[in-house]
Amino acid sequence: MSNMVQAIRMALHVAEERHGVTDIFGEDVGPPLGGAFTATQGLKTAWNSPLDERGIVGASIGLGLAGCRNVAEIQFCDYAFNAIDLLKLGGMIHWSSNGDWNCPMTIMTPVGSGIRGSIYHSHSFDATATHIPGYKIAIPSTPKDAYGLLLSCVVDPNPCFFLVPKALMRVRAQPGEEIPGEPGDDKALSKLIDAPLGERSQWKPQWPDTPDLFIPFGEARTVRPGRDLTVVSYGRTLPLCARAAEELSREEIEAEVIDLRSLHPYDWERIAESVRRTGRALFVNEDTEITNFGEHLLRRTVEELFYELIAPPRLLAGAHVPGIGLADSLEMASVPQLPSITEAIRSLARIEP
Amino acid sequence: MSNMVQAIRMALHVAEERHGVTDIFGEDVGPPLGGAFTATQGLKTAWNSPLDERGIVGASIGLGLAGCRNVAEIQFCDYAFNAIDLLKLGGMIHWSSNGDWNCPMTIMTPVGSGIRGSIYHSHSFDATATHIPGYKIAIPSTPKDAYGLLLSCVVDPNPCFFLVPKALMRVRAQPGEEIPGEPGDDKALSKLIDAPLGERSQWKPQWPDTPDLFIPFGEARTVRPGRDLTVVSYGRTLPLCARAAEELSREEIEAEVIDLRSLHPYDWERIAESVRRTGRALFVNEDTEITNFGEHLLRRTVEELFYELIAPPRLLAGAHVPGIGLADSLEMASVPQLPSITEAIRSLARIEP
Amino acid sequence: MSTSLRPVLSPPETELSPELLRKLHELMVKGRLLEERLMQMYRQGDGYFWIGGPGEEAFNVPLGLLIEKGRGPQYDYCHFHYRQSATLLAMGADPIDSLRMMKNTATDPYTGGRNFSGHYSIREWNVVPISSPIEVQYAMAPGTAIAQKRIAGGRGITIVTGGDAGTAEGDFASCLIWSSRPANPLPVLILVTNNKWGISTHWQGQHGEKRISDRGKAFGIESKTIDGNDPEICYRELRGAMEYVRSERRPFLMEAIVSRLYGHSSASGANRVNDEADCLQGFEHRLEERGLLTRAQIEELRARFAAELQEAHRKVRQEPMPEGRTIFDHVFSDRDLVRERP
Amino acid sequence: MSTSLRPVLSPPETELSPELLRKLHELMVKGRLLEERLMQMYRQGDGYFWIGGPGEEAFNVPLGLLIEKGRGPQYDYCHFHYRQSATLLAMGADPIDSLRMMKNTATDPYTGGRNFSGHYSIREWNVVPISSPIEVQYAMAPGTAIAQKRIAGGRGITIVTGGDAGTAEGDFASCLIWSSRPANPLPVLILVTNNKWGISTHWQGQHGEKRISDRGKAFGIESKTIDGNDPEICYRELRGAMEYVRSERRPFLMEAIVSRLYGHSSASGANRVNDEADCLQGFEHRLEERGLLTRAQIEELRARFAAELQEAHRKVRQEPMPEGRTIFDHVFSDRDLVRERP
Ligand SMILES: Cc1ncc(C[n+]2csc(CCOP(=O)(O)OP(=O)(O)O)c2C)c(N)n1
Ligand SMILES: Cc1ncc(C[n+]2csc(CCOP(=O)(O)OP(=O)(O)O)c2C)c(N)n1
Ligand SMILES: [Mg+2]
Ligand SMILES: [Mg+2]
Repeated sequence: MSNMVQAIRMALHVAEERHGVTDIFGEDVGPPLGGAFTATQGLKTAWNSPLDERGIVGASIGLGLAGCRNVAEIQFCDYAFNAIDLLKLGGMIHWSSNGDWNCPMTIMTPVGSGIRGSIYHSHSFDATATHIPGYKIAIPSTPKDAYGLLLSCVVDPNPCFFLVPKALMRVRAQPGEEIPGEPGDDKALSKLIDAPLGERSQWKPQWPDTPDLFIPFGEARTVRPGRDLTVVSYGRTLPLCARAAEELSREEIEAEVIDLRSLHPYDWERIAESVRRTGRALFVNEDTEITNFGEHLLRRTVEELFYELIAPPRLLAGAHVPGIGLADSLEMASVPQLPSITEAIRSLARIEP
Repeated sequence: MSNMVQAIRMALHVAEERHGVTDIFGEDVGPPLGGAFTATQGLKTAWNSPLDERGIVGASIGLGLAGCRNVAEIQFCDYAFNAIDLLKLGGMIHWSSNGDWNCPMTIMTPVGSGIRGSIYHSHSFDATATHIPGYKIAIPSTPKDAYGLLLSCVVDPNPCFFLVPKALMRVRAQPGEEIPGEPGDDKALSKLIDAPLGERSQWKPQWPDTPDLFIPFGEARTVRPGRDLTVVSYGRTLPLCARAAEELSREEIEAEVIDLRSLHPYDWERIAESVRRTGRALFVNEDTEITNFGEHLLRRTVEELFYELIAPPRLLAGAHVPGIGLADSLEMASVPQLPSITEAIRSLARIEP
Repeated sequence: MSTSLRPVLSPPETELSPELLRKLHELMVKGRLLEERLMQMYRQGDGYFWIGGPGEEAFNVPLGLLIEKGRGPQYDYCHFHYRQSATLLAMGADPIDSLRMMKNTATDPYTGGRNFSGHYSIREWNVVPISSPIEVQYAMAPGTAIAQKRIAGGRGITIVTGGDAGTAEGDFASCLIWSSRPANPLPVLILVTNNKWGISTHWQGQHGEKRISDRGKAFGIESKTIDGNDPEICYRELRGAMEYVRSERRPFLMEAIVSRLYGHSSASGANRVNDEADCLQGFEHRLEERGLLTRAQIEELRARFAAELQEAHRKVRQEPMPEGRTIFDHVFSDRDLVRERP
Repeated sequence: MSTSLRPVLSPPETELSPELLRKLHELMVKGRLLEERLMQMYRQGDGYFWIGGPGEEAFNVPLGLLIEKGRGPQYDYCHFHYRQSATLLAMGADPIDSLRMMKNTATDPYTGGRNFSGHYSIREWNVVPISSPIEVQYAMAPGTAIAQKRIAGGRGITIVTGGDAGTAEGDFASCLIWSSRPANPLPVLILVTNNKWGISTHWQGQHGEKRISDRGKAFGIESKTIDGNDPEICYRELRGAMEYVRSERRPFLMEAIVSRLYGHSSASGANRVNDEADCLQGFEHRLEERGLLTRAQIEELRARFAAELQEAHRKVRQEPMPEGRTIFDHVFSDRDLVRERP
C-alpha cells in the first residue's frame, strides 16, 4: 500500500498521461533527485528549475495562461513567502480580466512540522493560503486523499494549492483506504515506482494501472463519528485528533472528528450539521494562532450557530512565535501534539453548560 | 491643525532630530517628491531607493542590525507582498539569535481603500502583519495618534509596522486633538512645512517645535462610550464606526466605539472590560474576511467571555474577492461603508437574547 | 527577412515603404490623441486615474504592427505594462474601449470597470492582463515562452515590456536567467522602455549600469539599446530582433530610450513637459521634409481623430456603470464558490 | 598595502610567509575535522541535520583570517551562508560551540538550540544570524554597508557569501544594484562560492552565464573569478579585494570555484564524493614538497584535533537541552509581550 509520497507520484503520472499536464517543475523536481521528498521521481514531464521561487510561480502562471496544466513545486512552503504577490496575482487573473482569462496551475508545497525541520522547513501555509482569494486549496491526510485531491487540482481550471503535510508523507494507507489498482504489498510497489539509490539514469518506473479518482473540493470526511463534540482539523494534526478521540472514548467522551481536506471551498454543511448535534466545537491546526484559518471557522460557527453552542468553541493552534525551534522540546511546545489535543478535547467535553 | 500626513512628517522630523533616526527611505521618499503622499517632504535623512521592495526591506533590516534607527517606506502596502519572507526574517532576528541581536526598524506603508485605488492601491495589510510574529503594529486614525505612535515605533528596539490608512491622510484633527506646539491655523502650518508646488530645490521647511509624545503600544482609545454594544475597529473604518454610533444614538442605541490603534500588542483589557459590560461585540475592519485579524479578536472574545455574551459577536470585513474594483459601485460593495456599519451595529444591538 | 542562423543584429537598411511610414504616423497620431482624450476625461471627472504612454508612440506603434496576434501559443504572447495604448491601437483595438476602461464602465471589455486605464487584457490576442505591480510580467513571461518553445516549427514568441526603474526588481533578473537557461533557451523578446524616470526618481542616482541592455550580456543574450524616439529605427530594430527570436527560439533584450511627455500619471498632474524630445513632432518634420505628408494632411488627420474621440467620449458617458453585486462574479472560472459561500 | 585610488585587482605577488601558510593549513585541518565530527554526530543521532562546508576550507579560512572582527559599523559585517564553519574557526570561534549547535543544546551560544548546524550568529563579531532561506543575506547586506559608508574614515566593510545556484534569486541582483548606485556606492564584498551544484541540480543546465562574476560588469563592479581550491590564491585575492573595498568604499564581486566534498547535506546522505578536488590534500602536498610540513606533523595535528573534538563531543552529550517553555523567550527585545498575551 502506498504512502503519501508514492500516491502523489502516481497521481502525477496519471495527470501527465491522461490529463494533459505538461510541466511538473521546481527545484530538484526533475532527475536525478525527483524531489526533495521523492514525490516527482520517474515522471516524464518533471524538470529542474533555477533556484528562484518567484521565477517558479511566474512560470507556472505563464504556463497556465498558455493553457498548459502544470504543477509547480515550492520545495518547502517556508520558501513561498517571497512570492505572495505573484500567488495573489495568479488568483486574480480570472477576476481582473472580468472572466476572460483563466489560469490552471497547481502550486504543490510541503507544509508543517514533524521532521525536526527547525525554523525553516516547519512553516505552515494554511493561514496564508486561505487569505488569498481565487484559489482552491487541498490538504490531504491520507495517501488516497492525496491521490484524489491532487487529480482534482490538476484538472481544475483555476489555480490550486496542494499542501502536503510533511509529517504524513511516509505514513502508509490504512487497510480499506488503498488506491484502486495499487499493489497491496509495500515492497512490490516500491520496486515498481521508487527510484533505486545511487546511479539511476537508466531507471524507468513501472506504473501500476490506477484510475482517475477525483475527490471534490469542499467535501470533508468524517473520520470518526461522535455525539459529544466536534473536532475539525486537517493535515498533520488530523490523525492526532483521531487518536485522541479514540483514547478518550475510554473516558466515555465520544468526539466526532472531521478531516476538512479542502480549505477552500470548505465543507461548511458538514461542520454545521455536526456542531448542531454536539453543541461543542474544537478547531485544530498548527499554523500560528493569531489570524489563523481556524479562527475563521470558529467565527463562522459563532455567527451561524451561536444559540446551538453549549460551550465556548475553541481553537488549538501553534504558538505565536517567530519559528519552530530545532530541539525536540521546542518543536513539541510550539505546535499541537497528542497530549495537548487530548487535553483540549477532554476539557471542552467536560465543560458544564 | 495638521492632517495625518503632516503629523507623520513632523514626527519623522522629531525622530531624525532627537531620536537618532538615520535613514528615511523608499521609492520617491526623498527630494524632489517627498513621498507619494508627501509624508516625507523636507526631511534631512530622506532618500530615494531603487524600485525594489525586497531591497528596501533588506536594507532596513541591515540598517537595523547596524544599530541605525530607520524608517523604510513601501509606497503602497499592495507592493509589500513580494517581501513577506524578509519581513518575517526581520521579525525573527532577535528570537533566532536567542536574544543576542535586535533589529530596530519601522516599516511604514499606506493601507486600505478610499481613494479609488483600484485592484492595487486598495489592499489592507492588517491580516498579513498580525500573522507575522515579532512586530509591534500601529495603525492610527487621527493625526495626533499618527504622531505619537510613529514616535513610539522609531524608538522601539524591535521591528515595527506603521500602517497609514490612505483614506484618512488628508483628514484634519478634531479640536482638542492637536499636537502640542503645532499652529492652530491650517494655512500657517502648510506654509511652514508643505513643499511648494513645482520648483522646490531651494525650499527648506520650518518645523514647529513639537514635543516628544509616545503613545504606547497596546493602549486603545475609547472614542465613544456606550452601554449597548462594543464596536472594535481601527484605521479607515474607525471614524465610520464613530459616525454610525453617533447616528444610532438617535435610535437609542448606545454603541461604545474603541479605536484599537495598536494591533500587536493590542489592548485586550479594554475590549474585555467593555464586552463584559455590553455583552455584544462587533469587530470592523476592511481586510478580506477569511483569515482576518478581526476573527482573532472574535475568537478570543468567545474563548474568554462566552458566558457574558448576550448575542453572537460579529465581524464586518471586506468581501473575500481578489481585489477592489475601480468603479465606485465596486469599491463600495467590497469593503464596509457607513450604511453597512450602521446596519451591522443596529442589527447586533437589536438581537433579543 | 533573414532566415540565417546568425543573429540578425543589424536588420537590412531597406527603406520602409511610404505606405508603412504613413501608417506608422497615423497610428502615432491616433495614439497621442487617445492619451490626450484620456487625460481630459480624468480632468473632467470621467475617471479616477490616468496613466499612459504619450511620448512612447514611436516604439509602441511599430511593436503593435509587428506582433503576430491571435489566441494560443502559435501566436505571440504580450506581457505589457501600462504605457501601451498605442501598441493596442496598432494591433487593432477600438479606441472607444480605452475610454470605457478610463471611465470604468460596465462596458469596458478589458476589465469590466475593475482596473485602471492602460491595464488592458484581451485573451483573443494573447494580451495577458496588465497589472499594476511593477515587473511581475517579467516573471511570468518565461512561462508562456516555455509553452511556445515546445511547438515544433512554432514561430510564436513572448514579448514582455516594462520601464527602466522597474529593472531594479529581481523579476527582471529572473527573466534574463529563465530565458537563457542552457537546458531550454526561450523565445522571449525582453523589452525595456527607458524614460529615465521612475515616478519622481531620476535614473542618474540609481543605475550603476550605463545601459540596461548590458545586463543581458553576462547571460549571452543578444542585447541592444536603440533610439526609441525614431519610429523607423524602432520598426527595423524590432523587426530584426523579433525575427531572431522567432527563428532562433532564443531571447533578445532590447532597451529603447523614450520620452515621458506628461509626467508619470495623473497623480503627478499629467502636465506636458518641455524638456523631452517629442517623437511625433520629429517624425512629422521628417515626413513633411520628404514630401510624404503635408501639414494640412496632418491637421486633417488630427481633426478627424479628435472628433471621433470626442464623439466616443460622449457615447461612453451614457454607458452603464458596473453594479456592486458583480464583485462576486468571476472569482472562479467554473462555479461561483465565493457567492455560494464556500 | 596599496592605498592608491586605482582598483587593486592583482594584489602584489608577495609570497605568504611560512607562518601564515602553516596557520592556514592548521585551520583548514581543524575546519575539516570539525565538519567530519559534525557529520558523525548526525549519524550517531546527536543532531537532526547536518549542513556545512567540507571542501571550501581553502576559501573560508583565508576569509576568516582577513575579517576585521568586532561589534558595530567600524568593523566588518558578515552576512554568511551555511557552509562557513571554517571561517568562524579562523575568526576564533571555539569548535565545541559548533557541536552544541549541532546537538541543539541549551548551551548553543549561537541560537540556544533553535537553529540548524552551520547557522551561526555572533553579535560581538558582527556575524548576523545565518538563516536558511537562500540569498536573503544579499538583500540585507547593503543595509549594513550604508551604515558603514557614512562613517568618516571608516574601514569596516560588509561581506556577503552564498552559493552559485542561489544567484538565480532576485536578491543577488538586488545586491549588485544597491551596491553600485551612483548616488551611494557601497563597501560590500560580494562573494559567491560556486560548487557547481544546488542540491541535486547541476550548474550546467541552469546558468546561461559563463562566469557568475560577469554579472557585476554591467554595473561597473570590479569582478573576478578565482580558484577557490587554492588557499594561497584565495588569501591574496581576498586580501586585494578587501583592501579595495575598504579604501575605495565601493563593491567588489568575487566568485570562487570550490568543491562540495560530502554532497549537499545530511539530507543527501553526506557521503564523500570522489570526483571533486580536495583543497586540503592539494595544499598538504604542496607544503610537504616545499618542506614546510612533514606527513608526520600533519598526522600529529589531525590526531590532536580529532581527540579534542571527540572530547568536546563527549562533553556536549552531557549538556542540557532547552526547555519547551523557552520558546516564548526573546520574541521581543524589551518585554515578553507574547507570553503576557498581547
Ligand atoms: C512593485 C511596485 N512597486 C511600486 C509601484 C509604484 N509605482 C508605479 S509606477 C512606478 C515607477 C515605474 O518606473 P519605470 O519602471 O521606469 O516605468 P515608467 O513608469 O517610467 O514607464 C512606481 C514606483 C508599483 N506599481 N509596483
Ligand atoms: C529560498 C530558498 N529556496 C530553497 C531552499 C532549499 N535549498 C537549500 S540549499 C539549496 C541549494 C543551494 O545551492 P547553492 O546556492 O549553490 O548553495 P550550496 O548549497 O551549493 O552551497 C536549496 C534549493 C532554501 N533553503 N531557500
Ligand atoms: Mg521609467
Ligand atoms: Mg552550489
